[in-house]
Amino acid sequence: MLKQIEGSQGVAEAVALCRPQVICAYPITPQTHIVEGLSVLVKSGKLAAEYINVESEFAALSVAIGASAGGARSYTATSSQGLLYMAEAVYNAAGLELPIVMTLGTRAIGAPINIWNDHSDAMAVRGAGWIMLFAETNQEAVDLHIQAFLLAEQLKCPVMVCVDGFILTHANDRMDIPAQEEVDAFLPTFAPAQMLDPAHPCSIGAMVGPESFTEVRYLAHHRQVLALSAISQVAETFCKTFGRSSGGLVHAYQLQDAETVLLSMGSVGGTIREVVDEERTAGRKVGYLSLVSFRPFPSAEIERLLKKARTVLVLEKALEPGSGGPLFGQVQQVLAGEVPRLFSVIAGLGGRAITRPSLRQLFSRAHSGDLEPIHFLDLDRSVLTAYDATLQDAFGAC
Amino acid sequence: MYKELLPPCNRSCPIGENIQEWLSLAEEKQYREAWQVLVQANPFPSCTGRACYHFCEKGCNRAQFDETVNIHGVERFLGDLALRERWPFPKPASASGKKVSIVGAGPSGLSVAYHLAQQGHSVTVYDRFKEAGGLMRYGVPSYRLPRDILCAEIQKLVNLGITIRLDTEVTDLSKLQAESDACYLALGAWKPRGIPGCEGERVQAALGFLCQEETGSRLSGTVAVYGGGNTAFDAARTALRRGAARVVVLYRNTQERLSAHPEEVALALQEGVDVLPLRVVTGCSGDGQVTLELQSPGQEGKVAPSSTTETLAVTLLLVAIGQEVESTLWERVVQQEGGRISVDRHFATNVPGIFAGGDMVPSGRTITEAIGHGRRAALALTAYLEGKSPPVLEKREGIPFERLNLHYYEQAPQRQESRNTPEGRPRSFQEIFATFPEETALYEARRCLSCGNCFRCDTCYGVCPDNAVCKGASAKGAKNGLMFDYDYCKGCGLCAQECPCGCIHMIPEYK
Amino acid sequence: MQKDFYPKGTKTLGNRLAPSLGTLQAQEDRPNCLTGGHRACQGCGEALGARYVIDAAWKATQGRLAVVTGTGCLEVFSSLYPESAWQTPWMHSLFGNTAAVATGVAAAMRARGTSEVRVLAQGGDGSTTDIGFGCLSGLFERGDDVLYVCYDNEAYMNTGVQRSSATPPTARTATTPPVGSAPGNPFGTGKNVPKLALAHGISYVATASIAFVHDLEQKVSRAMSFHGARYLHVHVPCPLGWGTNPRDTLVHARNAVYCGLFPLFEGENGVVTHSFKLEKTIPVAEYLRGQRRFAHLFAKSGPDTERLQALQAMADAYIAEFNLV
Amino acid sequence: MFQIRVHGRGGQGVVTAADLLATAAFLEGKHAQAFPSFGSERMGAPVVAFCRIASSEIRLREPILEPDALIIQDATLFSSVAVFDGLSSCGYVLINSKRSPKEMGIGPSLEAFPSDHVLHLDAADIARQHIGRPIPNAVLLGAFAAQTGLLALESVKAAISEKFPGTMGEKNNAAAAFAYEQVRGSQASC
Repeated sequence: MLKQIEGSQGVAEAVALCRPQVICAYPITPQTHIVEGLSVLVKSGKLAAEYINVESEFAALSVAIGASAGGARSYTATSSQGLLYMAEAVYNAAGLELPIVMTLGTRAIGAPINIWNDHSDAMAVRGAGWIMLFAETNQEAVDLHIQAFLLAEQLKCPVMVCVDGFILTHANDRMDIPAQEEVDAFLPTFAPAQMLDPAHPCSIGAMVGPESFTEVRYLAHHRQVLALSAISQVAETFCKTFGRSSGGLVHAYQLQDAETVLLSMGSVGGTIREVVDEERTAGRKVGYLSLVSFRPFPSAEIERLLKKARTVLVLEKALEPGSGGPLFGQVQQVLAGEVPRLFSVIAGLGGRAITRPSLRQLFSRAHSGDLEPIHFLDLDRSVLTAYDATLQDAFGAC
Repeated sequence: MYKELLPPCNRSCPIGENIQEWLSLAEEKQYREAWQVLVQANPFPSCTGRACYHFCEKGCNRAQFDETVNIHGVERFLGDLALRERWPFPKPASASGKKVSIVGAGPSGLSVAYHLAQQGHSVTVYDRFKEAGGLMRYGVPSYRLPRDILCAEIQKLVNLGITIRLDTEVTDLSKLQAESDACYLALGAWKPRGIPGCEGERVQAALGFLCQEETGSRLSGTVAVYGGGNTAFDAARTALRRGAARVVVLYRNTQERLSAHPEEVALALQEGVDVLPLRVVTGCSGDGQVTLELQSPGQEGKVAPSSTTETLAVTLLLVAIGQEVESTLWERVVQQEGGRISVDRHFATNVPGIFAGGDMVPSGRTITEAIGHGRRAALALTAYLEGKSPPVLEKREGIPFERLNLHYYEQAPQRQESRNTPEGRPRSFQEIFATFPEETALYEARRCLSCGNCFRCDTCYGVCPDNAVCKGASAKGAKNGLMFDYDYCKGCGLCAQECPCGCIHMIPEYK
Repeated sequence: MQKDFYPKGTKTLGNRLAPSLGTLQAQEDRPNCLTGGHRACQGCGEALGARYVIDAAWKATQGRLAVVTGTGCLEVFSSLYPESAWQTPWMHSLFGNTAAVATGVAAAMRARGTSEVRVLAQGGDGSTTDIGFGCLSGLFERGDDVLYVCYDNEAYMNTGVQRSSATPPTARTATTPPVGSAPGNPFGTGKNVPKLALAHGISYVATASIAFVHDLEQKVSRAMSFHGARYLHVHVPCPLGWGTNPRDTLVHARNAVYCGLFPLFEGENGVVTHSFKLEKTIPVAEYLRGQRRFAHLFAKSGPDTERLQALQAMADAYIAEFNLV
Repeated sequence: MFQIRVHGRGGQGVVTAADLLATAAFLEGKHAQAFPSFGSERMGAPVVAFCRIASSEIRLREPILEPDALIIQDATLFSSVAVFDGLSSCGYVLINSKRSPKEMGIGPSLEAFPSDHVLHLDAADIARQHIGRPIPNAVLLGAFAAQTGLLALESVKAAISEKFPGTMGEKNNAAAAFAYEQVRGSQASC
């Protein structure tokens, strides 16, 4: 059913359609509207679930961990500092192979405190062992949540659906919300692979020593490798069931003959597509590759799609000071030696708008090869000098 | 590992009764089984339960916790129950064909007879008195040991097949020896010591006085008893019962140093017996004027005569300053001063095949010790009859109070036998104390700390952090139903530390 | 005679004369939820405490029990892959989230319609009074149907004996060495989690000791008779961390109670309802002596009377507060 | 694609206004996107919200830099906020104010606009009459529909009813309708 609603509300409705049995809630902007939406559904009796208001994000995911181990389909949502506060539990949930689904309303991490969107939070837990899927639109956010429960339960692996904070979560958009019967047909009842059942006692979360830890980690990686095909398959099934394409490993746009390709993740894709269209109209062979699946990382898919490109720009909303863009690093690993020119673009940090003019300029500079190895989109040098006058020279040098 | 240690009660018992074991059966209400364990050592539980001076209780560790277990009360309960229920002694072993003659049907002689009979030997007991029992009959007044009880316990021996020839004075030891494979002499010590210068109608040996029992003539006036031992007090209390207006015990030392059992002294005082300490009898005139030399207490319990004397008018002076063995016929058997027969630790005299015990040999001269002699002598006799060397009894390690973990025991004051007779001056020879009702016997049996012997409290099983103590089905073959699984034991020692009764021992795995 | 009076059977764990009066731990068919073969140290108080508590809870729930354990000795020694000493459904997640995980398990049981399966969470004092206290308070406040059990050995033992907020004043730990002008753990206001639990107004709070198994088992079964959040704080000496002889674990546990420093009490809905009367009291010094962590209080040069008096005052205050004698 | 920027202060319903426009467009079968200028808005702080309306899928996610219409809920913003930034010279301006832009001294920048593209009305007062509280949203939306012709009044009213079911919605709808008619009347007269 088509609806014009807030992205968060769409996610809440999608999650509710998946019939989660335990929902853990702790407020943090910009994720808050999702759990608020779910609380209304539970309190009004429209959704039969245990709704637990907890005292911290650490507890939120921990409650989900317990609930999942207790055999219940479990869901929570968080953002930013909250994700870091629960970081220990994030790793734990994956290690325990618990099929929890969590929405991440992506947001910057302080200090300085900043409540706006970027991907710093997601990047901070990229090694935790979760499947991490990025939604480009609110429709995709809705659809990815439905796919996430299926994937998590199939793979015994938690799934984080990353939805850009504010840009998607707070945007009032047109979304097609599936019917309950459709979702029920797509997503079977949760049949836990392991659970705390007195009839069949098992120990979950044992200590593992050096003699087996490598093997356990190997299996965790193996699960992610399996996820690469599972994600595609689930997206295909989804497309057949719901009649629209959503999810999968990547979205390719105008890549057939693209010489210059912009690679990115999340909601910025829409604006990029607009600019790609403009560039194409102007006769320049540009394309766009959007990663849906960040974990597992679709290396083979990226290589297949981009190996013919001459220039690849990796635009990402995160920065590891002292290193650069984490996404760029990974793309570089895949494409080094195949694509002559690879540029790292850091953009949209802390809610900085990524606009068409900026992207146009970016393409133009890329065409002329006029980009620093790590390019900060729309860097305002006046802010830097206001902070410290000596900085200008330092940057000028690089 | 679990180890059974020798509890102090057992250690102190002259008979060597396995008191802890029969108490533990009694507390389970397995009275017959308890009695069976009891009579493995002592065929006279009803008698000793009354007349023994409870050496066991002197040893009882519980005294240091609250009060001793009233062991004798439980023993008496079991003995009386056995009489009431007519439980027979265990069936003796098959006849050995050996014949043993015993001279003296007192506690020692009857005890040896019992134990020998249990071994299948044919036993004949000779006694010069008209009735069997020896000192149990002629030394212990019936208010302490009713005669029907004594008779009943002796009757059980007769039922076992022991022949008792009463009123038969053995005069020819060689003849007796010729008729038997072995002999046991247990004639006791009946020859009273006298006081020089104290003779006459009004002077009588206390033991002889006691022999008359209640059948003796009525007394009047003041009766004095000279001596501080149990016999003296028995005599004094008997005199009261026989009508004496006043009974005075004269003792050469201080009252604190009376050698009689304190309970006996206390009862005597309660009944109205007066004790005049620090007095030595130096003479007694024909009209009953007893001359007393006053003593002054000195160092280390010694007393020194003073020059002061006093006189006491009495109708009767009973002398209870000890007895000696009559040394009439035992030329070949080495005797010591006072007529006592020398024996080795197996009660063998210098003459092969002749053994002796009881008051005849150097000992503490109590019924209990005499019964104990009989038990041990029977072992030696059996060995002798079988041509073996006497058995060496294995001594178990003792268990001191400090090894007990008192945390696990509850304070529970001792209960005593209730009185049959009113307090104060006694009017009859009726037994003073009543046998425990079952409830009290059970209570006292349950007060036993079970020193050094597992009482299956399962504390070890419960406190083992490693589940290394197995119980029940997984501890098959263990006497106490508990077993250590050394594969799981880490040797922390918690079980040994916590064991209430100290029966768990830690042994190093490697030395 | 009182019926059922067994001078040597009422305090022992078992009573062969009246088996029903003995503890569950004396029964041959006790569940052994924490079974043997685990890797605890010699004389481990926590291993005992855990078996006592879980077995009793297992009995109270007739085996319909799920257990959540925080990181710590108990978890490490009982569950080294591929073995597990747990015979109940058991899980371990993290150090500080045990209460929250238990909330989740309880929620799952409700959601699945199997709420007769009760949840027990357990952790050490570090896990409970320090790092996991936020989650614990959350559990209390929400009133989820969980019995949370803290095994208090008064320091972080798993990591090598560091101070926790349950470490008593003056105690030597690896992070409170017995040197300087205030040797050992400094005196503070303390953090009495049982009282904090009581302040949350939850249905049932109790303290217990492994030295008093009847009392402990009775408290566990009482706890299981309530629903909602409940808290049980069990004192479990640690031979390694306390510097005590492994065989004396229960001796020290008893002495802690008898000296008053570890009062045993029960409370319901925010109010203390019952305290374990002490049949005897002992001076605090008697409890502390024999533990190497307090050895500096009993130096050869003379006892540290000032600190001993302060500790005695703590004990006296507990005795008065909980009306222990 | 038609882009609307709504300016106001926290608590005035700026975001709701954008949402209602999107909903109204959706109800007409159009594609729409509304979003706030994300921030931790507190009561009284300047707030911006955006709405795009198009006949096909809207992919753009940047803030509206070149609005086709401005709805200004608070006339005190002009000194602190560059309200008119990016507004095309044939754009629409709707101001909640008793006074005209000229009277407020912001006239010069608007003089080149078609006259019926710049409109001011005392929305707070109309709201007070119809709703009882000076919430200008419904009034402005009704006026906007009339001013731009982008949305039918019925769509605006349906969107309001969806958001505020019951009497509150009815009152708001009455206010919207009143404003709509007032603006249509004034347009007809000029």
